Amino acid sequence: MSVNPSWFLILSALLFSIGAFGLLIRRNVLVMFMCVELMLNAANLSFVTFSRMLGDIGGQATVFFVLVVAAAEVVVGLGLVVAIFRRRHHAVVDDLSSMKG
Amino acid sequence: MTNHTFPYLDVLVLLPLFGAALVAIAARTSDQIARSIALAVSLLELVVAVLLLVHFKTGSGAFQFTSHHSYASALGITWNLGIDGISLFLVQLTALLIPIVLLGTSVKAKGGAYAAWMLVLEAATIMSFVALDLMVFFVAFELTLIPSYFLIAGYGHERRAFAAVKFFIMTFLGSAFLLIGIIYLGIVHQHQTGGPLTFALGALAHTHLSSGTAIVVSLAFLAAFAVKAPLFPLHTWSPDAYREAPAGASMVLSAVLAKLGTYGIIRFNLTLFPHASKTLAPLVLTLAVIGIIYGATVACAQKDMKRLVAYSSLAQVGFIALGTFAFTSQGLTGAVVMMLNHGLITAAFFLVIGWIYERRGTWQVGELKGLQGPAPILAAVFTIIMLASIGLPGLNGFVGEFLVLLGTFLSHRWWAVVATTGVVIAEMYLLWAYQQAFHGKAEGANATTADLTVAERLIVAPLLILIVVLGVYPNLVIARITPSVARELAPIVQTTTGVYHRAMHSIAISGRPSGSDLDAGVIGAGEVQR
Amino acid sequence: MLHAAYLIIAFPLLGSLLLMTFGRRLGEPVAGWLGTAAITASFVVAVVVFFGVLHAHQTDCIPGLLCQGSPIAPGSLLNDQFVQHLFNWVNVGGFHANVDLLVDPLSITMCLFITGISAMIHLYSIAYMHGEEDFTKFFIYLNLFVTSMLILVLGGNLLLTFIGWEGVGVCSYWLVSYYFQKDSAASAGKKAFIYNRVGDVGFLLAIFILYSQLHTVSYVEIFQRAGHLSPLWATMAVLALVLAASGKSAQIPLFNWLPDAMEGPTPVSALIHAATMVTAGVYLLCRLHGVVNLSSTGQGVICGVGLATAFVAATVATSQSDIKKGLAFSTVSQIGFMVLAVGTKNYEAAIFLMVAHAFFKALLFLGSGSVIHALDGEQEMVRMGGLRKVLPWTFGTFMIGWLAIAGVPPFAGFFAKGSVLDGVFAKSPVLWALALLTALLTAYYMSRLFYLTFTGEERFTAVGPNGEPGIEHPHESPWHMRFPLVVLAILSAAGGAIDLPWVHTWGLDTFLNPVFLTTTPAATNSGSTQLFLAIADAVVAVAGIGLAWVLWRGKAARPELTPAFLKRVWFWDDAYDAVIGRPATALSKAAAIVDDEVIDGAVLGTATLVRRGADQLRKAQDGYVRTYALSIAAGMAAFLIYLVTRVFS
Amino acid sequence: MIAATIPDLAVFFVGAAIIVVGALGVILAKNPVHAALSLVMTLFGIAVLFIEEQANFLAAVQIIVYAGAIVVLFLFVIMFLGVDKAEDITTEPIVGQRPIAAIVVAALMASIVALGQLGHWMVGTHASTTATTGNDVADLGRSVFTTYLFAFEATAALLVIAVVGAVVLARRVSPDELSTDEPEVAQVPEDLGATMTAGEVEQ
Repeated sequence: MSVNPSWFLILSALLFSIGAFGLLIRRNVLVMFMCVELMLNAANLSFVTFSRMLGDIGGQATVFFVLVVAAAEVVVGLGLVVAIFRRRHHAVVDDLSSMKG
Repeated sequence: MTNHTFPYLDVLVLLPLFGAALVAIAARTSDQIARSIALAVSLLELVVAVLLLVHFKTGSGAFQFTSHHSYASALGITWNLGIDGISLFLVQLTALLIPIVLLGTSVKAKGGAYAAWMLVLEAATIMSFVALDLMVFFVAFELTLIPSYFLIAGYGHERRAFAAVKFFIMTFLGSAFLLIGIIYLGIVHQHQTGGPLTFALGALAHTHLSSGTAIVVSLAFLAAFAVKAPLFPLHTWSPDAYREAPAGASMVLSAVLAKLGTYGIIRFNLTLFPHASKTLAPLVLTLAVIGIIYGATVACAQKDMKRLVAYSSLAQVGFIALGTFAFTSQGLTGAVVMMLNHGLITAAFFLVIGWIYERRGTWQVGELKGLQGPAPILAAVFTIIMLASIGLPGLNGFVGEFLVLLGTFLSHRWWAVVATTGVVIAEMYLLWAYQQAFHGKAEGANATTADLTVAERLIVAPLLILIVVLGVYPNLVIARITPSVARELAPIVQTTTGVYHRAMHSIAISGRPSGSDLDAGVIGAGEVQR
Repeated sequence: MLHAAYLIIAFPLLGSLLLMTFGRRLGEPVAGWLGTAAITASFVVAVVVFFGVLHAHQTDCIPGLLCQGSPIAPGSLLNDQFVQHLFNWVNVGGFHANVDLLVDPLSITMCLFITGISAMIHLYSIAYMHGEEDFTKFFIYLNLFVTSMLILVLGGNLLLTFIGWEGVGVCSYWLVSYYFQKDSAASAGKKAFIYNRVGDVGFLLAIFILYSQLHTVSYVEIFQRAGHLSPLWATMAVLALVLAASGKSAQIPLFNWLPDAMEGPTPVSALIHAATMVTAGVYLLCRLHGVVNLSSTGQGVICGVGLATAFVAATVATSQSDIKKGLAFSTVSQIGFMVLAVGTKNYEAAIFLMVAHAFFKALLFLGSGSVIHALDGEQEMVRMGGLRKVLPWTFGTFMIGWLAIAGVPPFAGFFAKGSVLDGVFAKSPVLWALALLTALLTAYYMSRLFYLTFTGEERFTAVGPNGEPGIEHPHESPWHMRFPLVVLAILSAAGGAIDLPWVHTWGLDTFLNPVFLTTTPAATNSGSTQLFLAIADAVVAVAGIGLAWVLWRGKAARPELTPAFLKRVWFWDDAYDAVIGRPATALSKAAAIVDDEVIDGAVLGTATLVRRGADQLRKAQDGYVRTYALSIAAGMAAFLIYLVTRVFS
Repeated sequence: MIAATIPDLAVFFVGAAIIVVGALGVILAKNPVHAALSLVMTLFGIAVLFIEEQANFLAAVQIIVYAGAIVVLFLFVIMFLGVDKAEDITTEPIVGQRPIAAIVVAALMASIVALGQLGHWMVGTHASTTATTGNDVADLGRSVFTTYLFAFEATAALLVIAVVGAVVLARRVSPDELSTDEPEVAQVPEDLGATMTAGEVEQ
């Protein structure tokens, strides 16, 4: 009846890695946010899988909260992007290095 | 155990804190009002402290006026206060000094905040002296740093920022070891008893540590206290801090705050690690003797009065450490007496030096000359303080110094002999400085130096009176100290054989027995049996 | 009568307190009279107590006082000793030091001459200090000094004596640097204090040694338990005491502060630096005779110190040109004799010489003060001479003092010095010969001083060698100055009567015997030996006077007889400066540099290291968010790889 | 465990393919708009897999919230700001970023898979109160409003804060604020550090 959970987990790991790699190589802030979303979704996938494996709804509840947090994160993140863009007229992270030590 | 209805210790700790809040609020409208409020609060505090002294039971070595409330029981921290002969006079000294500081010293701007910080410092200091829970002590011990930092950095002289940071970092570094030590001890104790986590002094005193571990942990404690005291060679923050701090802060810093170090050694190192303290005694005694000779020698080369007093403090603290680690009742009593006396003397020193600075704008001994001519009262006051510091019998400095040396001679003869020579060097730099500044013919600005005003004479008078009274009739203090000292020494001397037989002899004569006082003295320790 | 003992101390203390409080309002001369009255009252009480001691029977138990047979201290007191307990002082563990006064023949003898001479000198000072700015302060110090001195001698334990010991030291410091605007006075005061302080180390060590061995610091108990001292500890204790005594009593190796102390006003020199304070060391040794008796090594050292000091100081005194310095070295030399007497266990003689010396040396100093006063502060003998006619009273009294110190019979010095020399002869004829040589020198230098001052030409009228203007009409001093001179002259002349060698039923010797409990060494000499010794003393005295007459009659200066070696005190100060002073200064400067560079350098170096490290680490914070993200990822990867290795190992 | 049926496997692999392709699209698309659209694809694939795992409610929420709200928000911002220019992803200004990233990510991936597949994980008994009953909506609702009530309340607060934050961040900036383009350098008292290092000693 069910697909082997390990496959889901491997898929989740793959998705997480792709997201992480994207985050590391892309310079457009918006795309980087999307990569973060990918990683969050990879985690969600794992949670749901574990929830099914253990027969515990807690995993799904966690995904629910992750969704909320992701929404909040995107709202604030995009707000930041807008604010930065207003001042600099671009959204390339490598130019934002004024916090250099 | 004494249970008074009036919670003296809680009031002593909390009153200045509330006062500080009040002062801080008042400071928004007027510095003048703020300082008046601060003065009123500090005087009220002094009254409470004196009442405490009156109600203190002489002849009992146990902790009195204990106050016990649970605070963060899950973390093992309890609001556990108590006072005994060892801390009694340090509390009194603190309560006495703050009004004198507020009256006798002034700052150019932001006087309200200055007064508020002073009150915070007072609260933190008193809290440290009466805390019987190691965590509460640690919090208070650290809390003293904040007002001290702001007092030095905000109101000090040219290199205040440097001095404040140096002071903060050095003492903070020491405290880090202390925190680790306290937590380790608490956890080990919990493991051994299987009971709840506790940081109560009385309970932790029964922790069994292997001798190696005990030495390491007691060194961690010692690190914090040695920096604070300051003991050679961890002293270098003190000349800078004392010099750059405003007069009032120098007074409190040297007279009371530094005593936290020596007090901590007596209260915690000796109680918690009697064996390890004994093992470490030769090391500490040697450092103390080096400190005495070295401090005095370096002081001889100082041209700046405040730095001179700082180095002289180093020597004096050496005496205190010497008496502490002599493990004789005379030595330890002497050390406790000396903490009080040195507090009075250095506070008076910095007060008077501050006044000289107000008049002449310098502390450089070389720039002052012949002040005794235009300002004879100032000279007389300085002379009395100087003689007390030298250890002239009949003034307070002598009693402590003598008892320390005598006590040390009984158990560690050669250290005492070397330390005794420090007495001579101590005299040289003070007399030299006095001759430079006060003798000779006053010329120029020196000739017009104003003498002490009536107000100033009244401000310094309490210190001078105590200097004389405690010199002539030290029993006032000693009678209240000795029982606690006997209690503190009992576990050390009991485990001692051989060369310490003389110390035992003196304990036996004193008739103050046994470690059971400690159990009785600390609430919450009762159920833990040795 | 004995109950009044505390009043001996109380009066001068009260006097000084009153003067401190009201002195400025009283002003001159009332403040001086108040001070004098306080001391006189003290003297009267001392006399009363003296008669009390004299008449108290050894079995008497006076209520309120500890005495022999009293239940509190059974059998601990010797005959004629009484202890007045005032209040508890320092009680810690087994250590008890209370404020107890020990009244016995020794302490009351001291009290008598201290208060008596002090009263005279106070009176003298009223005139001498006339017109000084700090007139009141002078009397405050002087009264405080007498208080301390009396605490020193009446103290019933070592610690209380130490209070007095230090008290006199600090009063001496204040009084020597009384003219604080003069740098030399300020330095001299400091020097005196520091030398004394070195001696105090000895005192403290003596206290420690005696307490650690005998568990007491009370004299009465020390006498009682002295037998428990091992010879080694007894010697250590005596050596420590010798150090203490050499500081306070200006003996080798700590003697050279005393000449400098002459910077103080002359009454101070007379009181503190001749009659009373400087004899405190001798008193201390006598007080602890029970300990001194136990160590023959210690006695040897005491003899050596005393004789060496007496001789060195006497040679130096022959070459001084300052009248007060000459007298100062003479004092050092005479105290050397006293110490020598202690070393021969001849304590009564030491006390006898101390009393007699107090009389004639106070007289000599006051006389010199009168001279200086008349010459507007001139102290150089080069500018004196011929004062015989100008200052007849001073001349007459000074002459008695001179003859007394020179040892001419029947003046006090002859008997006092004679009893010391008797004891020395009994111990060792060689020492005696050296002591006799010193006595010859004494007679010689005192005569030189006398001739230079009072005989010959009136050199003071001429312009001085450094261009000082001549002094036209020196005048004799007022009566308050002359009266003490006369009284002291009488005492110097007749003082020998208190202890005549052929009287054995009464006198100082008999009076003090209950304290010292020793047979006088002099008594061991046969009658004919004694006669021989007495004749030798007298011959030496006359010879010295004659020698000086031959060499110095009518002369103002003879450089060949006053070599630099002697003028500069055998280069003693220079040696100290080279061996101790300069290295110590260098050491302290070096220590200050070590503190700044090495110890503080280590602290700041640590700070620098941290900062340098932080500077390197700072580069990791390049500001690129992707670098940070990569670091996070790498950290996570590392953590996971660690987990993998854990799981698969 | 019952062996998977062919439809299950088909759904999984199709979903997996959609996810991976979408994800690759996100990171490889030069144009942000394309990336966003690829993200929708991935999210859709995940929703499919959620259904496969009987998380029906979450699948619905996934489509509504993620694809419906979040991605739209992304697209809105892209359009609003006009940053839909193609980014040059062939160059990399930070030296070594890409190779290191590749290695690190590969290591991450490998270790996750290794841990997941090869480790013998101990699975303890789970809390029975949140056991699944088969009706995932009811189960989820019950647990969110009972066991996770505080967390749920906290998310409410979080969202409010996020909204306020977004409003503050995105409000119109005044010209003088804009002029201070370069942030001020924090005024660290210079002598604090400098004097501590200098090691000089005042005499």
